[in-house]
Amino acid sequence: MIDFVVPSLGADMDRATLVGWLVEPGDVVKKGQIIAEVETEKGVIEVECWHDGVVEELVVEPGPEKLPVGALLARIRPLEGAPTPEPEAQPPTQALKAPPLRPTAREVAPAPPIRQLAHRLGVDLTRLERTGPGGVITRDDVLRGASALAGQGSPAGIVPARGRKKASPRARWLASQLGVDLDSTSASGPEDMVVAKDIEAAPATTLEPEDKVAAMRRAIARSMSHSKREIPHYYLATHIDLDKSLSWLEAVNAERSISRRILPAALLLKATALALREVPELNGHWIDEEFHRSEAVHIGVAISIREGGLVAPAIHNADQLELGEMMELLRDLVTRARSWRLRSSEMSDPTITVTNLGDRGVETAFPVIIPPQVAMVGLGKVVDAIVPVKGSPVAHPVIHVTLAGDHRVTDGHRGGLLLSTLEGLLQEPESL
Amino acid sequence: MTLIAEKKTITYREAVREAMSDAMRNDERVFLMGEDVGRYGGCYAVSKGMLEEFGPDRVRDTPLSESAFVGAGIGAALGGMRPIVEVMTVNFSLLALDQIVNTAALYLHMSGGQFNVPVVIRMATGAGRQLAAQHSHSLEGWYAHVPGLKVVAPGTIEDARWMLATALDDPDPVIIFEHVGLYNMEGELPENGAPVDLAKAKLRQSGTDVSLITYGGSLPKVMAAADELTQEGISADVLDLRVLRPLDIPAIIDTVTTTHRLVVIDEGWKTGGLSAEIAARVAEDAIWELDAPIRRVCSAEVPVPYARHMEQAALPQVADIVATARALVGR
Amino acid sequence: MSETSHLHDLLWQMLRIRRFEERSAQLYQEEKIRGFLHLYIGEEAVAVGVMGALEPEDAVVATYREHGHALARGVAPGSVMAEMYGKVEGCSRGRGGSMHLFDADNRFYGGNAIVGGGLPLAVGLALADHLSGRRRVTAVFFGEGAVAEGEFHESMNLAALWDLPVLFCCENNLYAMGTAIERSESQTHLTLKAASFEIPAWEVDGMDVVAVEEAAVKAVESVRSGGGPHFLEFRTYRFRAHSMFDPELYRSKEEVGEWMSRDPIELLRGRLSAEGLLSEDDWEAMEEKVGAEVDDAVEFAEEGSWEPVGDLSRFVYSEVGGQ
Amino acid sequence: MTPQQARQIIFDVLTDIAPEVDRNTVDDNRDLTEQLDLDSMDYLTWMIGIAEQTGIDIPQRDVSEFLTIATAVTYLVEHHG
Repeated sequence: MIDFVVPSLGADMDRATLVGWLVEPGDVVKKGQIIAEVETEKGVIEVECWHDGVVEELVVEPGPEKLPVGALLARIRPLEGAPTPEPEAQPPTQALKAPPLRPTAREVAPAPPIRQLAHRLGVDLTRLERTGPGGVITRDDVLRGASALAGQGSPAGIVPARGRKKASPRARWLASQLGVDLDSTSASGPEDMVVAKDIEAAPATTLEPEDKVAAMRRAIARSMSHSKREIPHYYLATHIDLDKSLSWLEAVNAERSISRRILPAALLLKATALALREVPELNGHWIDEEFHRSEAVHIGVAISIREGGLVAPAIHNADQLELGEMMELLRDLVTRARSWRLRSSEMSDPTITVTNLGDRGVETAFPVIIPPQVAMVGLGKVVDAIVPVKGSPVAHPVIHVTLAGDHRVTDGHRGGLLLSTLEGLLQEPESL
Repeated sequence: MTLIAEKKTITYREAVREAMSDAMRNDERVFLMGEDVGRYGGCYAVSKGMLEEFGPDRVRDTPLSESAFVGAGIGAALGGMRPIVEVMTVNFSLLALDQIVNTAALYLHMSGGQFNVPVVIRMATGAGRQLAAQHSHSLEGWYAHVPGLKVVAPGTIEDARWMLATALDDPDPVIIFEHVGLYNMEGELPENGAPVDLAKAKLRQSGTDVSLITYGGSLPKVMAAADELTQEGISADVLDLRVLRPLDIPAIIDTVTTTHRLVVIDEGWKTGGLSAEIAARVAEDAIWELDAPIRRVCSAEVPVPYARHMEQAALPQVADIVATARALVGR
Repeated sequence: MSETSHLHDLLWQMLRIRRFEERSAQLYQEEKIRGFLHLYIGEEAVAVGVMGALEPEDAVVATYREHGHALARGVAPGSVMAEMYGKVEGCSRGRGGSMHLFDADNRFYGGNAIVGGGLPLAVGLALADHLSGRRRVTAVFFGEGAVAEGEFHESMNLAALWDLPVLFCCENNLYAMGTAIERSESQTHLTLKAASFEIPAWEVDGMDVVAVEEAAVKAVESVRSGGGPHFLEFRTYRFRAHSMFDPELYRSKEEVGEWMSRDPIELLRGRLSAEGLLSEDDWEAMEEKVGAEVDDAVEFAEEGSWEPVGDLSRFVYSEVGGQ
Repeated sequence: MTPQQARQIIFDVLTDIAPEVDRNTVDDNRDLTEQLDLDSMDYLTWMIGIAEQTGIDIPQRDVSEFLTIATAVTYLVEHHG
C-alpha cells in the first residue's frame, strides 16, 4: 500500500489544509495525476500522485484542519504486478556522494499558475516547447501554444510578453540612472542593440506622468538619504547687495525685446560659475573616497516640476557662456524640464548645483548636496534691506546666498572664499 | 631636421642582439645558452656574431635537450648567474615545460621566499612564415596562466631593445616572446632608450571610438587597422599589452572606460586564451562601461597549416580587425 | 675527531633520522602532519654518508623523500618538523610541507617532487660554479625511478659534455613507488648507463654507511678537482611503504624482512659493539640524546604559528631586489 | 483684438506652462504668480509666448501690466494694432 501524504512544496511550507479530492475510492489513478487540492500560505495548490494505482481509502476529509507536511491523506493500492516501492535506504557509508542530478527537461513540472493558465486556455502542457530555465514551461510557452491552437494571433485579452530588447551594459546602466525606458528607445548599435548614444538622445523618461513623479520621488529619496547619511555638510550664509547688478540688468533689459530678456537668475548663475574658478575644490565629484576635481564647470540648476519633484540638469561650461546664451539655455532647460524632455547628458554630469527658491518667497535656503557633487549654492529671495552707503543708510535689494559644502573635501574657509568672490563679481555686473 | 634624439635604422632582430650584447658587456653574470646560438648564429640569426665577441663559454651551444638546458639555466640562476636561455620556438619549449612551470615558477613560493630564480627565457612564437603547425603556434597564454612567471612580448623595435635589460634585472623568471614575423621589421631606434617597466602596458594610439587591445606580433597589424579606421573616421585607442603576466588591468580598464567598445586581437586561439582572460577581466571590472559586445579577433581554432593562403586564412588579418571594429561602432 | 667518535657520529646521525621519521609517521596518523609523507627509513646511510663528504659551500638537490637529506645536511630538526606541521617557522614557511624542504643557509635546494626534475637544476648550479671559477660540488639525489625520465639522460649528457662538477647520487631502492626496476628498465645495471655518457660510476652498498662515505669522499674529491661529473649508485631499500597510504601489494614480506636484516643502523651498531667501540650505555645515551632532540623538534613545531592568510600572495614574485 | 481673443491667447499660453490651470477658477484680479505658483521663469516664458502669438513686444517697463489676467487683457487690447 502506498501512502499519499501532504507534500513539502517548498522549504518554507510546513502545513496545509485539504481543500478537496479529485478522486474517489476505487478510482484508478496514474502517476502524475492531480488527485487533491491543498491550501497553503501561498494559495491553493494541486497535488499530484506519484504512483499508478487504485485509490483504496481517503483518510482525511476536506476541512479547515491544518495538516503537517507528511500527514497521511490517502492510501493507494498499487496495480497488480507493480511492486510496492520500498522506502529509500540510507547510504551505508559516509562516502562522498556525487551531487544529485538535476531533473531533466521533461521532468520539470510547470508552476501551478502556469498549469492553471494552460487549463484555462485549453492548452496541452505535454505538447509545448519549453523555453524556461532547466526546460521548464513558461507563461510565454503556454501563450504561444494557445495562439497556435487558435490558429491566429493571441487569445483575446492576453498579450504575449515582448522579447527582451537588446541593450549594451552601458546603455542599461545609463537608462537606469536616467530613468529611460529601454523599450521605447531607438537601437542604433550593432545587432540592433540599444547603445549609450540612444539613451543619451532619448527623452529622460517615457514613463507615464504618475510613474514619472513616483520614480522621481524615489530617486530623490535615494539621493538625498545618501547625501544626508554620507556627506558631512557645513553651511555658510551671507547676504549680497544686488543694487548694482539689478540696476545694470534693468538697463540691459530695457534695450532688449521680451524674448531676449535676462532674468537675475542667469546673472547669478554666471557669477557663481566664474567664482568657482577661484575655488575649484567645490567643483567636482567625490568618488571612491576621493575628490575628483572637474576642469569644466557644469552648473546643475534645481528645477521644480509642477507635478511634484525636482530635477537638476546641467548647463554645460557655464563659466564660458555669454550672459545672453546663459539665459537662453536656462529658459530652454526649464521649459524642457517641466515638459519631461530633458536629455540624459544634462542629467548625468553637473559638477555643482544651484537652487533658487527666491521666487517661492524663501529668504534663505539650506540645500542638501546632490552626490557625488561636493557643494550646492542656495539663492533666496531678493529683499530690500538698509545698507550703509557712504555712511548713510540706504535701501538696497539684497539676496541671501547660502553654501552647503562637503566637509570631506573643503572647509568653511574655502567655502567662504566662494561667497566673497561671488559678492565681488556681483558688484561689477558689467564684467559678467 | 631636429636634433632632439639621435636615431638609427635597425631591425627587430638586431635590436634583440644589441640588447643581449649590451647586457653581456655590462654584467659578467649574463650568458646566452640554447640550441645553435653559437656557431650557427641562432636559428633566426638573432645571436649571429656574438660567439666571436663573447666566446663559447658565454654563448653556449646546447644539445637538443630543452628540459636539461632550460633547467640548467634555472639552476645557474639559482647559482648566482643571469642566464639568457633561448628556446628555438615556443612549440619546443613544451619539452621544457616541467622546468619552467614546476621549477622556475614555483621555487620562490615553495621555498617560502628563499630561492628566487632570475632567469630570462627567450623564445620565438607565432606564425606567418609558412613554418607549419609545429613551429607556428602562439602559446603565450599558457605561460601567462602561471603565477610566478613574468611573461612579456615586445611588439616594437624599441621594446625588443629595451625589455631585456629590465628582464635581466628582475629577480624572478621572465619569459620573452619574440614573434617570428617581427624579426625583419625595420625601424628607427632612438639612442637614448631606457629599460622598460615590466608592469605597464603602453598606449600606442589614443582614440575615442573603440579600444583595440593586442600584443607582440599582432601589434603592427593592429596599427595598420587603426590607420584604416582613422580614414573612415573611427578613432581607435590601441593598447599594446607588452606584459602578458602580470596583466596591466588598470590600463585595460582605462581604455575600455574611454571608448566603451573592445576588440581584443590575439594570434593565440580563443578558447581558454589570453583574449578570453582580457574579456573576462573587462566583464568583471567594467561591464557597465561596455556599450557593445566584446569582440575577439584570434587565430582560427585549427593547427596552423603550411600552404600560404591557408595559413593566412587561419591568422588574424588587418581586414578582420577593421571589419570587427567598424561593426562595433555601428557602421 | 677520532675514528671511533666519527663512527659514533655517523650512527647518531642515522639514528636521529630514524627516530625523527618514526615520530613523523605517528604524527601523521594523529593528523598533525598531512599531505604526502614519504619516509626514508632504511636508506639513512646514503644521505648521512654522502653529506659527510660535502663542504658547506657545496650544493644539495634532493627529492620528495628528503627528510634524511635535510637533517644530515644540517637543517634544524625543529624547522623541518614545523614545515611538516605547516607552520611559518618551518624551513619553507609552511609553503612546502614534507616534499619541499628548502634551506638557503645550507644550500639545500629542495625538496623536488617531480621525479627527475632536480637533475637539470643541479647541472645549472654546477654550470654557475664552472662559469664563476668556483671549486664547488653540487650533489643531486634521485631514485632509480628517475633513470627512466628523459631529464636524467639529458642532464647526464649535459653535465658530461660540459664537464660540470655534479655528483649524481642514485638511490636505488628497487621500486619506483610499486614498480620494480626489472619492470621499468631494460638495463638494470645503472652504472652502465652512466658509462655510456663517459661518466665515472660506482655501485655502492647503500646499507653500509662507511662504504657510502668512502665512495662519496672519493667521488667528491675527483669532482672538485675538475674530474667532471661522477655517478654513484647506492643499493638500498626502503623499509616502509612508499607513502603513508600504501598497502604494499608489490613486494613480499620476506623480501622486506631480508633487507631489514641489513638495517644500516643495526649494521653499524653491531659492528661497533662487536669491536668493543660502543657500550650499551653509549647506545642508550645516544637514544636519549636523539629522543630529546626529536621531542624538542615536535615541541618547536607544536608551538609554531600559522602564517597569516594575508601573506598568501607573498613570494609569488620577489619582494625587493634579488638574491 | 477683442478681450475674448486676448483672453484666449493668454490662457492658451498659460496652460502650456501650467497644464493644470483651470481657466474657470482663475481670479482675474489676483496676482498670477502667487495664484498659480509661477516662478520668474514661468512668468517670463508666458509673456514671451504672448508676445510671439500677438506680435506685441512687451518692453521691460510694461511688465507690471501683466501681473493679473485683467490688466493683461486690457494691455493686449490696447496695444494690438
